[in-house]
Order: sequence, then structure tokens, then C-alpha cells
Amino acid sequence: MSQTPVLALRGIFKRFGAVQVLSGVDLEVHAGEVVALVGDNGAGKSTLVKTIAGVHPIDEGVIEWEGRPVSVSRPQDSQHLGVATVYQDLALCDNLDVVANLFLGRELKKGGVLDEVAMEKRAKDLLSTLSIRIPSVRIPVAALSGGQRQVVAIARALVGDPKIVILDEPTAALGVEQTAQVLDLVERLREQGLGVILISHNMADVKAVADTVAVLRLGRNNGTFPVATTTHEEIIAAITGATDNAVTRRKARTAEAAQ
Amino acid sequence: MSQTPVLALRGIFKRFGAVQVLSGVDLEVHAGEVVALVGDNGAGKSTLVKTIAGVHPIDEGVIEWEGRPVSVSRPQDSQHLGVATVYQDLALCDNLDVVANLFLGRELKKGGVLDEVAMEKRAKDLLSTLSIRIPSVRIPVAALSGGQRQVVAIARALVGDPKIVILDEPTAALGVEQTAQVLDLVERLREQGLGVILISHNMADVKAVADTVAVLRLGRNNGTFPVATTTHEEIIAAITGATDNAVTRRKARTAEAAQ
Amino acid sequence: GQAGGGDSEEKGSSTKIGLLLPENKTARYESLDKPQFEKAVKAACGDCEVVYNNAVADVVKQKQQFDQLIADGVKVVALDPVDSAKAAGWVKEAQGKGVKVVAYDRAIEGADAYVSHDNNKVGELQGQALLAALGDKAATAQIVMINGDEKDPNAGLFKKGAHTALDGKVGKVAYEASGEWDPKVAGEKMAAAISSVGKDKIGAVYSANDGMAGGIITSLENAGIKGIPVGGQDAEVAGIQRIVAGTQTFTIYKSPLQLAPEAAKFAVNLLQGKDLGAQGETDGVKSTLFAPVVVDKTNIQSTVVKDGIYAAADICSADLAAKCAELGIK
Amino acid sequence: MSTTPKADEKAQVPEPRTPEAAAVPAVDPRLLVRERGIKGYADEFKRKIRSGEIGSLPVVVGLIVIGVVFQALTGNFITSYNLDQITLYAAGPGIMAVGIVFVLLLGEIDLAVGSVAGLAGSVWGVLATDMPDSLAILLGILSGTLLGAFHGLVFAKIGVPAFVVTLAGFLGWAGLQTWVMGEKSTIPTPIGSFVGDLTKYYFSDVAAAYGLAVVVVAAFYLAQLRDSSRRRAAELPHRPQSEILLRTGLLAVLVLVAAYGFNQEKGLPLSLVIFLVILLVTDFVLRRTTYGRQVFAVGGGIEAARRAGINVAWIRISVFMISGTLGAVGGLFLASATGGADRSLGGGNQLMMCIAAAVIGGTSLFGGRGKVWSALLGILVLQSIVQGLNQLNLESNAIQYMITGAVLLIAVIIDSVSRKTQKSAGRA
Amino acid sequence: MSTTPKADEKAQVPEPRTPEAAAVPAVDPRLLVRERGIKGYADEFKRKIRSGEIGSLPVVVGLIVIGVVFQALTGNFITSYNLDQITLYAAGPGIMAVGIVFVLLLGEIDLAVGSVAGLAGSVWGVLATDMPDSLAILLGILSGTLLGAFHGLVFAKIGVPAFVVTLAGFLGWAGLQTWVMGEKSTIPTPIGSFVGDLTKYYFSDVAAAYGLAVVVVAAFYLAQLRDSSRRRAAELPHRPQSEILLRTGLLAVLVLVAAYGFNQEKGLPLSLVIFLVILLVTDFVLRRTTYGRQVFAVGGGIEAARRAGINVAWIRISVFMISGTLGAVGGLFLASATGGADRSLGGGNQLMMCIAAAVIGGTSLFGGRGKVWSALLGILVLQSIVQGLNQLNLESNAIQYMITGAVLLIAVIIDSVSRKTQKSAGRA
Ligand SMILES: Nc1ncnc2c1ncn2[C@@H]1O[C@H](COP(=O)(O)OP(=O)(O)OP(=O)(O)O)[C@@H](O)[C@H]1O
Ligand SMILES: Nc1ncnc2c1ncn2[C@@H]1O[C@H](COP(=O)(O)OP(=O)(O)OP(=O)(O)O)[C@@H](O)[C@H]1O
Ligand SMILES: [Mg+2]
Ligand SMILES: [Mg+2]
Repeated sequence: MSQTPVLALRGIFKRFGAVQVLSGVDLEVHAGEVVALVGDNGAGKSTLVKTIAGVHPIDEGVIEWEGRPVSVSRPQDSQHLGVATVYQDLALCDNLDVVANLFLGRELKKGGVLDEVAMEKRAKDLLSTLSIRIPSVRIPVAALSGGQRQVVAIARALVGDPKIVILDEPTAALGVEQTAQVLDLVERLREQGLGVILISHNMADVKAVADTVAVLRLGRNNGTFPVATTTHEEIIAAITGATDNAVTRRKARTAEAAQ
Repeated sequence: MSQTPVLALRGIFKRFGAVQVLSGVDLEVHAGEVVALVGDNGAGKSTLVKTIAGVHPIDEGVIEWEGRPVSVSRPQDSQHLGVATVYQDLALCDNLDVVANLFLGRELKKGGVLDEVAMEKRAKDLLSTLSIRIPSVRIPVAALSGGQRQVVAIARALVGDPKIVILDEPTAALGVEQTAQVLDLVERLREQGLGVILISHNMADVKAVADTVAVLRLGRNNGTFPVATTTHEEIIAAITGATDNAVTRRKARTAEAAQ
Repeated sequence: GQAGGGDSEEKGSSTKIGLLLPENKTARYESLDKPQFEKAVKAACGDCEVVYNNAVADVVKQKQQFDQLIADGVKVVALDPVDSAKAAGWVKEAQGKGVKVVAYDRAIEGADAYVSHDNNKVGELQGQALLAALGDKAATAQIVMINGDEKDPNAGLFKKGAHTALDGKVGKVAYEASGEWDPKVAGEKMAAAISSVGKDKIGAVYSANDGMAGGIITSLENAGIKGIPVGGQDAEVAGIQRIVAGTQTFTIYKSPLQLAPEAAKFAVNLLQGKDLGAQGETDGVKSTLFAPVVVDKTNIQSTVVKDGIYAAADICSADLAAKCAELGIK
Repeated sequence: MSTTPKADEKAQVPEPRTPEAAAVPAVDPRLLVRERGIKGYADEFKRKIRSGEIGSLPVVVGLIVIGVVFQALTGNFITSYNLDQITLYAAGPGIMAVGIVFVLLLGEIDLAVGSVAGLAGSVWGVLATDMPDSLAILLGILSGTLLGAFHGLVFAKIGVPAFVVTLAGFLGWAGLQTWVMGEKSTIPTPIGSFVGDLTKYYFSDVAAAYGLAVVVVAAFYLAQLRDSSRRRAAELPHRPQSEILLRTGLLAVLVLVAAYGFNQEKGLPLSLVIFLVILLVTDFVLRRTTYGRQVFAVGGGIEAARRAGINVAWIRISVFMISGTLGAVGGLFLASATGGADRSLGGGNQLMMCIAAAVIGGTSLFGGRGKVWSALLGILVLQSIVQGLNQLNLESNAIQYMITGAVLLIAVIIDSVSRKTQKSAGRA
Repeated sequence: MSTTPKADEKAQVPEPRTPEAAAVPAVDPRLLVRERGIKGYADEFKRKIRSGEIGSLPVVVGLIVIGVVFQALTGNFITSYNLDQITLYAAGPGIMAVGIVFVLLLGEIDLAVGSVAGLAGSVWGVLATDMPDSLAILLGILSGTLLGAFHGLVFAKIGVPAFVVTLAGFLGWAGLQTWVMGEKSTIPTPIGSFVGDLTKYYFSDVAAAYGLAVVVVAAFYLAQLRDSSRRRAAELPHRPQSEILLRTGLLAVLVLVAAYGFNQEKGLPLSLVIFLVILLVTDFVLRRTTYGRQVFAVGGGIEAARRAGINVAWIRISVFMISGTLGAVGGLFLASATGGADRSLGGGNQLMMCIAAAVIGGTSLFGGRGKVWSALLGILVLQSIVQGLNQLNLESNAIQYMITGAVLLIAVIIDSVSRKTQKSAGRA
């Protein structure tokens, strides 16, 4: 792992109207590192990655890229740096077909004209890598199932040549097989030396692929843990802010009932 | 468990354009039973529950309610029977606030006029039951995080007095604590004698709360299993259609690496 | 009377005369009528001031403008109504407040004075001119009539007048429709007329004004029809140019040089309480009606050029120079 | 908190098994709350300005700017006479704009409203000559309702885009209007007809205007007070007394000044009273009834509304019926203001002005956001511009058009800029 | 399969670690495929009709119905003279409608296109008297581009809804037009001006029309063939030879009949050639370039497009520039057809007709769906109705308006009903 992080956030503040969503959040991602960003619903995870992706400008704080502070005010800025983002709400164009969505903004061309044949072929290859069946790559994404849409969004991030890949709950809608493929993919990305930010509510997945877990709670950092040496319970306690929470209670109850 | 199922589907067919999505699907739900509907991405799970909910009319087949065949062509029909549905894509009105969304179609009134005060109070109670923090119940749902929206959609299904509750991947976007609360909720619903259809890709959740698992594969039934006597692996094999799949391969690999 | 509290007598100003014109799609109102009217008022009453507005063919707007003048204490208004029938009501109201109204160009029931070119007469003249141009072919000729906009009450008068002159004297009116005062619509109607009547069967075309005649003539040229009489109205420069070029036969000239000064005279006299000096009476309203003039190849020089409405240079562009010389326009 | 017991039963939710589970507060601790006292208000106001949550403020500011500019240019723009005139001519298009607001809330558009107004005016005009006045008026208005129902049916049931249905209506009804008028190009208002009174009758007793003003202010105050106390009783956030007083005070000043203005001239105009009644009723319907809620829901997302069991087709049809009805009422006002029905009634720029009024007032073209009050504010802006420009006596009317366009643009630019801030602050 | 190496590099994706993982086919086995031979076609056609995926078929059917009905009513509707006249008057509004299609693809509307056309016509008219013809034409068209850029800037950068910006433009530019025209109400086309030729010039050589027809058909055939063979080489689904031949055959019949018709009259009209060139170029831009793809993306979802790194503001501005430019070109055609620039050029129902043409042709008002060919089909429908009704010689335009409204509605109802089936089949 390199010394300067590829991407570093320092003291990020973000407010929407009367809600102070982020208050002084720090985060570091190194090349070849998978950072899991976890936290309760509404903790501010998606808002944080959207500031990195240039969707919302930050109010205060510094975004550093390979050690230098950069300004990210539009999605283009972030893409030019080399950040590929898979949003929680997917952000696909419903009227365009799968191929057009996959290559949107990075179309393959031949003599200045769109090379539909090449794009269609590449799209099929990409999608089979992720083990998904789609009726036809030429139907509008509006007609796809939840999981199919999610896979298309993930595949989008792989077109291009990113240095950091941000995945905001990529496996939420995926089947068991597709989830396994995505986890495989994350590991491949790490092996290729990319930095990955993975947001997930699934602790098993997080423990399986992440190197570091950064916990966000009510818009503030609530600890960063190396995965290898941290237990499930410790992470959940950091997320919920209490060792006595609905999860532990439920577990206790189920255990009782099982006896 | 009663003898006649509350809801029974017999030989449901559904086609979209050139895609034959469902081919002769059967499903039964009894009072006080939690049926987990599982299947690969694009298997047709959401399409199936949408036909029950009256979003899409079926092409062929019979829907039986308490033993009698009924026609369900509009969402109202389904609601009048007593089906409450939480859709995978949530189906909230982005411009309305949380309170208005929760009570949409079932507003509390006082002398013919909307009783905003009563609704707001009830909304707060409902949401705290599900352990969610929302900046204010008076902001439009468009401003909510993915998990917050999902909880609002789940809470919507509890307003009213359903006999069957359909939950299409209700915990996909939820945090650990909220997931636990929703699983608790499902158990409470069963105890109250309601039938529940739960769609989920999370086998742990399915095994925790379901009584029966119905597997859908490529738009056809691929077995119905009692949870108590079925293993994880059997279900996954039914879903993927093979015992050698990405999940088992990944597991094998990870196990190897761990040694 | 800023606060509007005072009664109308105090607010009255004896130096303002209102002039309300109906639309601005025809250039004549703002380029001729208005300046001529102002000039004549200045000449007759040194310290009088003309307050002008244009309704852009909108009745509601004209009513507001009318009310505004009265509120500003104007005592005499020269009104060219968008809708004469409605204006009758306004006039009654205004008269109740001691305001006098000169009906300008279009008759208003109950007005204090009326100056116009008789619109019915305009239509008749158009019909007669068309008959004259047809000569002895008239009795068998099939006529195409493109009228003005049905929504414009004056268009109905032109149409009625033309029918008075034409009916029974021409072979038949083979096609008649409204061109909505729009050259494009008129052109399209002409194309349809050609299609249904037949290219070589059309004897003459009546166009309610020069603007539409432009579109009509383009359509005729397109179908290769030449040399049939086409008449218009308004003596627009483009119309005069077509007459010179020989594509249009005649137009009707309603000289604002007569209308505006006469209306100005009436207005000033009403303002100063003098005798009107009207030439006659129409429907109980003291009036002066000028005869409209048919302008064709022969009298361009003696009408519009002589009156100074257009200089010869306005009409005689480079490509028309030879023909101008031939017609003696200078 | 008191609710009808029936509704109460329906909203039953299984009680949580473990009472402690409900311990998490539903409210986010990150929500910034206003500090107490004046400083709190000032802070909040500053924050709201900065983040663009300022409601109708830009339009109101725009209105003031227009007033000041024209006063400076003409020297006598801010007069009670002008107030009266603006109100009088604003009523008709304003009422039509209220109908447009309903349609815009669905995210649709009604291009036929002008033609409907014209046709309704003609129907009334033709019938009024051989029928009792009230019957003719009723039939005129009903004709509008019917046309609206037709638009709604074709849109909702056949699925033709509303834009196209009403475009066809725009052409077709204008034709029908000419046909209904027959030979006549104008039918002057019969003497003694109520339609004449619509813009001519004034409650000339000074007490009328002041009385109405007082009643409005008192009703506003009491409604606010009652709401606040119910919310307090239910332990919900509520407006403090001081804020209610402040709001009531502002309203009182505005309303009393207007009343004073009207009394300086001819008294309280009937047209204003009718317009206000329509505004109040429609506002109530939209904000306080199930129907209104459903209109917003359909505007916010058809699929979501449909899945919530709302009868989308009925909402669409009824909204177009409302628009048609209000269009017809507006048509009678237009006829009244100009002295009768005519062939061009409702034509010209009438349609564009109504739509512009609704949009300038802040109702979104994309559905789901807006209030009927935007019709009032918007039409006041537009009518003030018309009045002011008429007063300026511009050399050429060409310039008048250009200025109208420019002012329209500027008015909306102010609004858009403020909303843009709002958007970047995540609230649009 | 050959791609530019650069793009190839960018699209790199990590190879799957376990090759077997890629074994799952990306195509769903539930996709119904067409059987071979005629039966397959018949089946697919039936299915498509039933599920409403029939593209422009309803409009084409509508056009045929209109032709037959008017032929029955007038006895001489289907004539080469009428074909010629319809083409001539359709070119101007049709070109304007192409611009509208671009704007509609964004989900926006351009209400100013008529006024822009009028202003551009006047600019050209005024300048043509003392400038070389070509310069005047260029400046006229540029004035349209400029106005479009203005609309686009205010919309994209300030955030004023396009509806309002162009509404302001609709008023403002019409005023400016009157002002530009100055004293004159009409400026006749100078003799010899190219604008005159726009609707007057014909390639009277019989070979021209037939030649163009053959070139078009051949080009179509070759393009289809090439695409199909490239797809086959890449192992993607492709059109079989037989289908390509069928399509080419249909096109050939249509085009040759039209050519024959034109040759019966004065030959191939220049206006048609220009209109077709504009259609072909814009169609190419929309379907085969990155720019076109981005236009569709913005129309489908602004936020998604923005996040994909598309410069949404630039797309918006440029689309309004295109609309302004094409509006100006259309304005010159209008001037040409009526014999010169005039004050009412581009006014009246021109605007509504252009928008209606685009919509009737099948372009969605809600963005993201449509083709430029809808401008051609739509304007042909409308202009045929106008020509046919004009030929019927109805006494009053009132009835004509009503019929236009009704026919417009019926045309779209057919379309909507078919699309409704489509929607319930999940493809809308
Ligand atoms: N409106 C539609 N038009 C065409 N095809 C559709 C439409 N809706 C769904 N499909 C297709 O039907 C299939 C089943 O979709 P469905 O949403 O039911 O899947 P699912 O089992 O819910 O999957 P997931 O787990 O990903 O949510 C998919 O292949 C999808 O592409
Ligand atoms: N545009 C907005 N306007 C106002 N508040 C917002 C907006 N976007 C997000 N918020 C608020 O910010 C908080 C954080 O939202 P965010 O989407 O970042 O949560 P998250 O951590 O991603 O949650 P989840 O796990 O549910 O996706 C939430 O309370 C949400 O209501
Ligand atoms: Mg999130
Ligand atoms: Mg699904």
C-alpha cells in the first residue's frame, strides 16, 4: 500500500437547507485498498460519496488527490481525476437502451460516428462477466428488473480507466450469484491496484472484501477499523452508537427461542 | 395454519413485448404464514407481485382469494381485497412530504377536512417503531436517503388493515438495526395472523423469518421448500439452477485462501 | 387628482386629445394616420397634445386604453375601434362622464362625430373595379374571393360591399373563403382554389387587402397563371409596386391625408366646443365620409405620389424603373 | 389529539414487541432549530434567503419594483384608480389562471382555456337574448365544464397527451365560437345582466371594504391560532404566538391599505370579491381535502399515485373540468369588461397570459408544486405591466410587446435565480 | 470488429478471474425470437400490432385515410398539383418542426419558433434591399441562431423554465419584427433573390427527380446491407437479406411514385430537396453521433446525464440554437411562399402547427423519445388537411377550424390508442 493516499477527504462539511448532513468528515483511500464505508441509514454515506463524485459541491473542507488539493464541482471534474462512481440510485437514463447507458459519455467511435456494433459486442461481454441475464441489450433500461439495472450501473463504472471506484450499496438488489461476482470484481480491482470505496449494510460482505472499515454516524466519523482485527459486534456498536441495539436484542431473543 | 390459502395464484402467465416473463407460476399464501419468494435477478419475482398488486393485469391464469377466483386489474382491487404492497422501486410521490406519503389514499380526516395534526403524530410513532431517524416528517421524500425512503414505504403498508403484506426486497437499503426491526415486524405480522410474502436475496434473513421458500427461476416455479428442513445450499442450487455456481466457487476459493 | 378623489370636472384637461388605433400589423396606422393626426391637431390648436395608443387588435386592451385616457382626464378621444359594436357601449359610458368620441375610420353607434371612408363603399368599389378589369369577360368569369378575417367586423362590410357589386354581374363566385388577413393563409387558399376550380378557369381574384394579394399572386405565379385581374386594398407600397409590375390590377386608396386632418378638426372643435363643420350625418352621427379611390396603373402618380404618401423612389426600385418611367411615375 | 374513531382504527399498526425499540427519536438531531427570540428569526431569515426558501418573496419584490418604476416613469401609477383598474382587468384572466394552476399541478397544460372562455362567453351572449339571465349564465359556465370534461376524458381515457387535446380544443372551440355567434360579430351585454355587473358593480359603502378586510384578518388569525394550539396539544412543532402575530400584522397592513385604496375610488369591486372567494375555495380544496392531496400526488408521480389506489383518470378528468369551468367564468368576466361577447373573445394573447401568470406566480410547469395564490400574484404582475405600459404612451406598440416580453423574463429570472440557490441547497 | 484503438483502451475491463464465470449467456432464454420464413414475419407483425410497437404506421395510415377521404369529397385531391402545393407549403413549417423535435427531445418546448421565423424573415427582407442577397440570407439565419442561443442561455444558465423564456421570446421577437419592418407592412422578395427560388425553383429535368429517387433507394440499401454484415461479423443479431430487400422495395415504390408525381407537374422542387437534406443531416446527428446520444440522454434524465459527465448546459444551449437556426430557415421559406417578408410572418397558428406536426409524427412531449422524421410525417398530415379543407370551399373558416381540431385529435387518438397497447405491453 502506497504512503500518500490517492484520495483524501479532510474536514468535509455539507448542509442541505436546515439539515447539517456532514460535519467534519475525514476519509483516506490508498491505491490497492478497499475501504468499506458503513453507517446507519441517513448517516450521510451517499452524501459523502456524492461530494467526491462532484454531484454536490462541498460547503467546507478539502479534497486531496494524490496529495494535492483539488476542486471538484462537477461530475466531469471527478471523472477526469479518475473516479468512477456507482450511485445508490443508479442514475441511468431510463429512455436509453442498455448499450447506450453503459457507454454514455464514453461512446466508442469509428471515424467520428458511433460504433454501435463494437459497443453492443463489448456490452454483452461486460454483462456476462457479471453473470447477469438480460432479455436484450437493446431494450430501454426502464424495462429491466431492479437487479439488472444495478448490474448495468456497476458495469458502467468499468468502462473507462478509473483509479478509484466508488460503489454505493452495489449488491443491494443483487441475487446471490451476482453478489458473489461483484465481490470477486472488487477483489480483482484491488489486485489491479485501484482504490475502492464500498458502501454496504451487509457486514458479511464488508468483512469478506474490505481492508479498512470507516464508520459514519450522524454525519461524523465514528472510527476507522482494520477489518482483520475487528469483530462484527464492534463495527455494529460503532454504527448504532450502542452495544445494546435492535440487532443484539434480536439475536439474544432468537438465541433464547432456539434453546 | 388454515386449510384454504388466503391468496393462491394458479398458472400465471405474463408477457412484456417480446419477453415471456412468467410461464405458469403457482403460489399459495396462508394466514399466519411467511412465504419467502426467491430467485435470480430477472427471474420475475417483482413482476409476479405486481400482478397480485394489480399494477399489471395477468395474461392468463387465476388469482384466488380465500378460495374464490377474483379479478385484479387495478391497484384498488388488490387493496380492497386486503393486500398491502411494498414495491421494490418504492413508488413514493417525490414531491409530497413523509406524512402525506404515508397516508396517501388513506388520509385521516376530521369533519371532511384532512387532519394533519393526527397524521403527523401517527407518522412519528410509526417511524420510531422502525428505528429510523428522519430530519423532519415535513420534508419531501425526494430529500431522504435510500434507507429512509425504504422505511417510509414499509411504514405505508402498515397504515390500513391488510390481510396479506407483500414486501419486495424491503431490507435492501436498510442498515443493520433497521433490518432487525423489519424482521421483527414480519414476525409480529405473522403472529397477528397475516400472510406475508417476502422477497429477498438475503438467505440469512429468509431462513430467519420465513416458513416456506418458493423459488422462481426464469419465470417458472422451481420448487417450494419448508424452511425448517432445507439447507442454504439447496435453496441456492434451486435459484441458480446448478450446484456449481459463482457462490460455491467463491466459497471454495475463500476457504482455500483461508487455509 | 393623483389619488383619484376629485370629481371628473377637476380632472379635465382641455389640452389633451386621445387617439386610439386598432392594430399595428398594417403599417399605415403608425406610419401615416398617427403623424398626420398629430400634425393637424398641432396646426389647429397650438397647445393641444395628442395621447396615442394602439390596441394590437385586442379588444380588451383597447378598452383598457380607452379607460386610461378617460382616467387621465382626456376630454376628446378619436377612436378607431377594434370592435365597433362593443365600442358603442364604451362611448355611452364615456359620454356620461362628459367625454366626447370621434369615430375614426370605423362607425360607432352613438359617437359624437364620425370620419371615414365608407367601408361598405370600399367593398363596392373593389367589386366594380374588378368588373371593369374583366370587361366583357365578366358575364362568364369565375371569380375567386379571398375575404378578410371573419373575426374582424370590418371584413364583413368589405365582403358585403363586394358582393353587392359582383353578384349577378359575374359568371359565378367559384370559390370564396377567409384569408384571415394573413398572406400565407391567403396563398394557401388560392392554391386550393386553383386545384378545385382549375388552372385555366379562374377569371379574376378578389383580395380584401394588399397584404393577402401578395400571397395570392405568389400562388398564381406558382401555378403559371398570368394576366388575370387581382384587386386589393390599402394602397400599400408593395401593392403599388405590383401594380407597376403588372401582377396586381388595382388597390383601394383611403387617404389618411383626408381622414386624419378631418378627424383632428372634429376633435379640436369638440374640445373647444365649436361647431363641428361636418359634411353630413350617418345614422344620426355627424359625419364626413370620404370616397375611397381606386388606384390602378393609370393614376398612381396622381394619387399616392401626388399626396406624398410615397415618393417615386419608394415605389420604383431598380427592377421597376423602366415600368415606372412608362407609367410616368416620378 | 382527536380523530374520527373510524380513521383511527384503520391506521392501526402492530405495537412493537419490545417497548425500548421505540426509544430512537424519529427526529434527526442534525436538524438545525431556530433559536428563541428576534435573533432566531433573523438567523433563520438569513439562512432562508441564502438557501432560496423564500416562497413568493421574489414575485412580491418584483411587483413592488414594477410599481416603483412605473411611478417614477409616469408620475401617477400608484393611484387608487389604477389599483381599481388593475383589479378589474385582472379578475377574468386571474380566474382562468387558477384553473391553469390545477392543470399545471398535474404536470399538464391546458391550451384551450382561452377558447373555452370565448366559447362560454358566446354561449352566454347568444342565450342571454332569449332566456332569463341566470339560466344563460349557468349554461355558459356549464358549457365550459363540459368542454373541460371532454378534454379530460380524451386525455385520461384515450391517452392523447393533454397538450394535443387542448391544442385541438384551442382550434376547435374558437371555430365553434364563431359558429355560435352566427352572423353577429358582437353581442353587447344586455342591460341589467349580472354579467355586466361582474366588473361594474361596487360595494360602495366604505364599510364593505374595511369590513371584509377585518373579517379576512380575523379569520386568518384564528385559523393560525387554532392550528398552533392543536399542534402544541399533540406535542408537535408549532408556530409561537409572536410569529402568528407578526404574520397577521403584515396581512392586516396589506389588506387595510388595499381597502383604503378601493374606498378612495368606487368602493370594493364585486369582481375582486368573486376572485378572492374562488381563490379561497380552491386553496382550501387543494390544501385541506383528500381530493387536493390526490391532485398533488398525481402531479408528483402518476405511477406512485396509481399504486396508492388513487383513481388517476378521475383526478385528471375532474381537474380539466375545473379548468374548463373556471375558464368559462373567466370568459364571462372578459365579456363583462369589454361590454359583451364577441368573436375574438378569449383569443389573442389571453391564453399565454393566463399560463404565464400561473408560472410567474411560482407554480411549476412540471407538476406537483404550486399554489393557487400564484395565479393572483402572477396576474397582478402582468396586469400592472400592461397598465403601466398603456400609461406610458409609447410611440410604437412594437416596443410595448418587447417590453412585456422583457419584463416577463426579468420577473421570472428573479424567481429562478432564487430557486436555483434553493436547488443547490437541495430543496427544489 | 474494428474500433479506434484509443477508445478500445479506455473500455478495458478487468478480465474475470475464473473463465467459467463468463459462461452464463447475457441473453435471456425467455426472449421470443422470430421464426424463419414468411410465417415468422407474419407472426411478429401480428404480435407487434397487438402490443403496439408499430412506429410510424398509424400516422402513415392516417395520411392515406386523409388522402382518400378528401379525394372522395373533392374529386380532385390526389393530383400532382396538390402534391406539389402541399410540399411547397410544408417545407417551411416542416423545417421549423425539425427544430421543435430537437427541443421536444430535451423534454422542453420552444414557443418562440414562430416569432423567430418572422423576425429572421424581416431581418433578411430589410437587409436584402441594400446588401448582396447571400449576405442578407446569412444574417437572417444567423439572427435566428442568435435568438436561439439567447433562449438557451437564459434557460440553461439562469434556470428560467424554457416555456417562460420562449414565451417571452414569442412576445418580444414579434414586437421586434414589427420594429424591424419599420414603415413597411410587406417587403416583396427582390427579383432574383435566392429566397424567391426556395419555393419557386424546380429541377425540371425529368432525370432529376428519378435520379434522386434512385440514389436515395440505393444509399438506403447499401447502408442497411453494410450494417447487417458488420453485425453478422460481430456475431450480433442482424437483419436477414430478405427483410432488407423488403424494406428497400417499399421505400423504392414510395419514392418513385412521388418522383413520378413531381415530374407530372414542374419537376423536383428545390424546397423538397432542402427539406430532405435537413432531415437527413439532423437524423444522422441524432442517431449516429455522440452529440445526438447526449441530447437523448439529457431528455431521458437530466440528473443521470449530468452524472455521466455530459455538459447539460451546453446541450441545452446548442439545441435551442439549432431550433432558432431552423426556425430562421423556415422563416425564409415562409417569406418565399408568400412573396416576401411581412409583419404577420410566422404569426397566427404557425407555432401551434409546428409543435403539432412534431407531436403527431410521434415525438414525445416529455423528452427522450422521437425522430426528426416525425416532423415530415406530421407536417404532411397537417398540410394535407389544410389543403383539403381549403379545397372544400367551406363558407366560413369557423368550420374549418373545428374540422382541423377534430382531425388533429383523431390523428393523435389513433396514435395514442396504439401506444396505449404498447404501454400496457410494458414498452412505452
Ligand atoms: N415493462 C417491462 N418491459 C419489458 N420487460 C420487462 C418489463 N418489466 C420487467 N421486464 C423483464 O422481466 C424480467 C423479470 O423482471 P422482474 O423485475 O420481475 O425481476 P425480479 O425477479 O424482480 O428481479 P430482481 O431480483 O432483479 O428485482 C426481466 O428480465 C425484465 O427485463
Ligand atoms: N437533497 C437533500 N435535501 C435535504 N436533506 C437531504 C438531502 N439529501 C440527503 N438529505 C439528508 O441527509 C441525510 C443523509 O442522507 P444520505 O443519503 O447521505 O444517507 P446514507 O448514509 O446514504 O443513508 P442510506 O444508508 O439510507 O442510503 C439524510 O438525513 C437525508 O434526509
Ligand atoms: Mg445512501
Ligand atoms: Mg425485483
